[in-house]
Amino acid sequence: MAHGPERAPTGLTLALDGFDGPLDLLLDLARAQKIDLSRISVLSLVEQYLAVVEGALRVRLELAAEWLVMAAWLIWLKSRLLLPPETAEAEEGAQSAEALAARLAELETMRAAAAWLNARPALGIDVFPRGAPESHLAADRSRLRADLPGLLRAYVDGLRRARARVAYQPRQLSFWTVQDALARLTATLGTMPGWATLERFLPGALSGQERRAAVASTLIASLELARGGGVRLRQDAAFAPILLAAPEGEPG
Amino acid sequence: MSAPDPDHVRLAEALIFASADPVSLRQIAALLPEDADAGAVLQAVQSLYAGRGVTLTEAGGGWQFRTAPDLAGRLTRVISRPRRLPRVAMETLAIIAWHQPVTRAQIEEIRGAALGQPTLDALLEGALIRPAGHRDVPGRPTLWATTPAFLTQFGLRDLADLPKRSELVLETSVLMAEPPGTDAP
Amino acid sequence: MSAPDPDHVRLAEALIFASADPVSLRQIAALLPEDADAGAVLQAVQSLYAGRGVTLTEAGGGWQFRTAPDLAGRLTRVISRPRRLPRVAMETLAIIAWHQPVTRAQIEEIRGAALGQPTLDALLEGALIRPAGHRDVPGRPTLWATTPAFLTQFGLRDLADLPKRSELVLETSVLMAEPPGTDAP
Repeated sequence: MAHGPERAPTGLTLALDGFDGPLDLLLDLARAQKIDLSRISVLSLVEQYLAVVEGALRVRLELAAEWLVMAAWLIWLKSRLLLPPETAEAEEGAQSAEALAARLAELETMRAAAAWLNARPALGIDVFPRGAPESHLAADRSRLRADLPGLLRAYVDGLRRARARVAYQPRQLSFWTVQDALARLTATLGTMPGWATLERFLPGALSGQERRAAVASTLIASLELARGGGVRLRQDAAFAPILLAAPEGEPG
Repeated sequence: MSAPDPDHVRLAEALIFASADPVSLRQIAALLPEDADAGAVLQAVQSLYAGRGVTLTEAGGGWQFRTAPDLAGRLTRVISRPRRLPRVAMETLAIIAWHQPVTRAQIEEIRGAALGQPTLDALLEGALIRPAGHRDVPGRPTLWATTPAFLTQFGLRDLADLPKRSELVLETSVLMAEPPGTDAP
Repeated sequence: MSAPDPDHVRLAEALIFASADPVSLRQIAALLPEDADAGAVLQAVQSLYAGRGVTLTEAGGGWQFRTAPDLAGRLTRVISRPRRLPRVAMETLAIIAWHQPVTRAQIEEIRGAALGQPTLDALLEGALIRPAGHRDVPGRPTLWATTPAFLTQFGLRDLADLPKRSELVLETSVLMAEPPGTDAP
């Protein structure tokens, strides 16, 4: 129990900061009275406390609320203790004084308990354990944690993952290119007697997108061919069928 | 009763010596043949180390070798030691030890002062206290109790090793007479 | 030469015991009065522990207590910490189990990924697979098959105990529904 010199309630300039709250000061005052806390005079304790707080207030005006709350309660207690005995208020005061003494006794006991603990040789402070303990635990990692369900799952998971790993490839579309159309045009133009519609030069069995692509490439091929005089082109009206014929003078 | 097998004594000695934590009698018995008397073996080890620089101590539910307490002052010059707990922490720990399980409000009531979080933190950090459920009152405040490390720290076999309150008050006057700051005898 | 002071012997004993590192003769000398013979003190400590379960050993430029070597074996408690096969190894093992005998190239084709040597090594080390001849194609690659240890590990009487692959495909949905990591025995 460290009792610094500032804790001795000797002068009015006493620093209350040295105490851990009003109860701490009260215990200190009580100790000064008697070793046996059950025989202290609560009334004189109250007077001492009030004197100390008053003195502290004279030094500095502000004081933590807890000190003043305790002071107010002690003044109330004192007024009860000064009443002639056998009145109800005096009885109340006696009970409160008893309760205060009991609280002080409990705090004193716990102080003693702390001192008792402190006096024990504390591990790592007064006594030391083995500085370099040895571990005699050995881990055997030779065994395998694996079972049949795990093996099955690994197989199924592995296959599934392998299947998922095959990269996505879009279906190859075979569009009728301009080259294809050119070849077909030159090959079939001679066999066509007179004018024939563009559609007749398309390859067979086409549908949708493929057919539209073939129409476009055949038209481009025919324009290309017409530029060199290899074919004659005709359209009688807007959106009317496009007609193709072999150049004049060639066998038709 | 015959003296225990010297080989068993060596084994028990090595087991306790090697371990970082207290070793229970059951652990010792598990190491010895079934017909061996672990208690007698332990006693033999203890008497081997009586008066030595290292002694066998019962603490925290087991047995542990520790340096002899009387060497503390001279050993601590060469072995760094952690700081002692401050007075507030020691008082709080004492209240928890003797009143457990106890709420923070109850601790504050007994000490007549507010309990700062750093104090609780210091005790928690040292693994000396632990939460032990909640008190069934409004707000359900945490109840605090001591840990096995508390027993080991202060060389207690169990909580029953703590002196009764009445014994404490008798001892008080003796302890109070001690000058401050004399940790070592 | 007179016997060293028993008190010095106790102090040296405690110092060596409590130190985390080996204690040098100089450290012991620093702890003792100037006229004390640290060497003799150390020798006295050593003879105290001669034949005991714990012995004073010179190590790393100093002195340290160590468990007597003859006791280590009996003190050691072995805990089985079975290891898990990495996922790749487990999948490879499964493919070898169902497709055996199978070449590395075939395993790679089935898994759709390259097979590292460490994976094969891990399976060989666990004696789970064995080489089973060569495939009669250019390069004569090694064929892999499972071992009897494989059967033991997975609790199979023989390879016929493995579920058929066709059953597996049916079971797939069941297996998929199982939460991962529940391969408790």
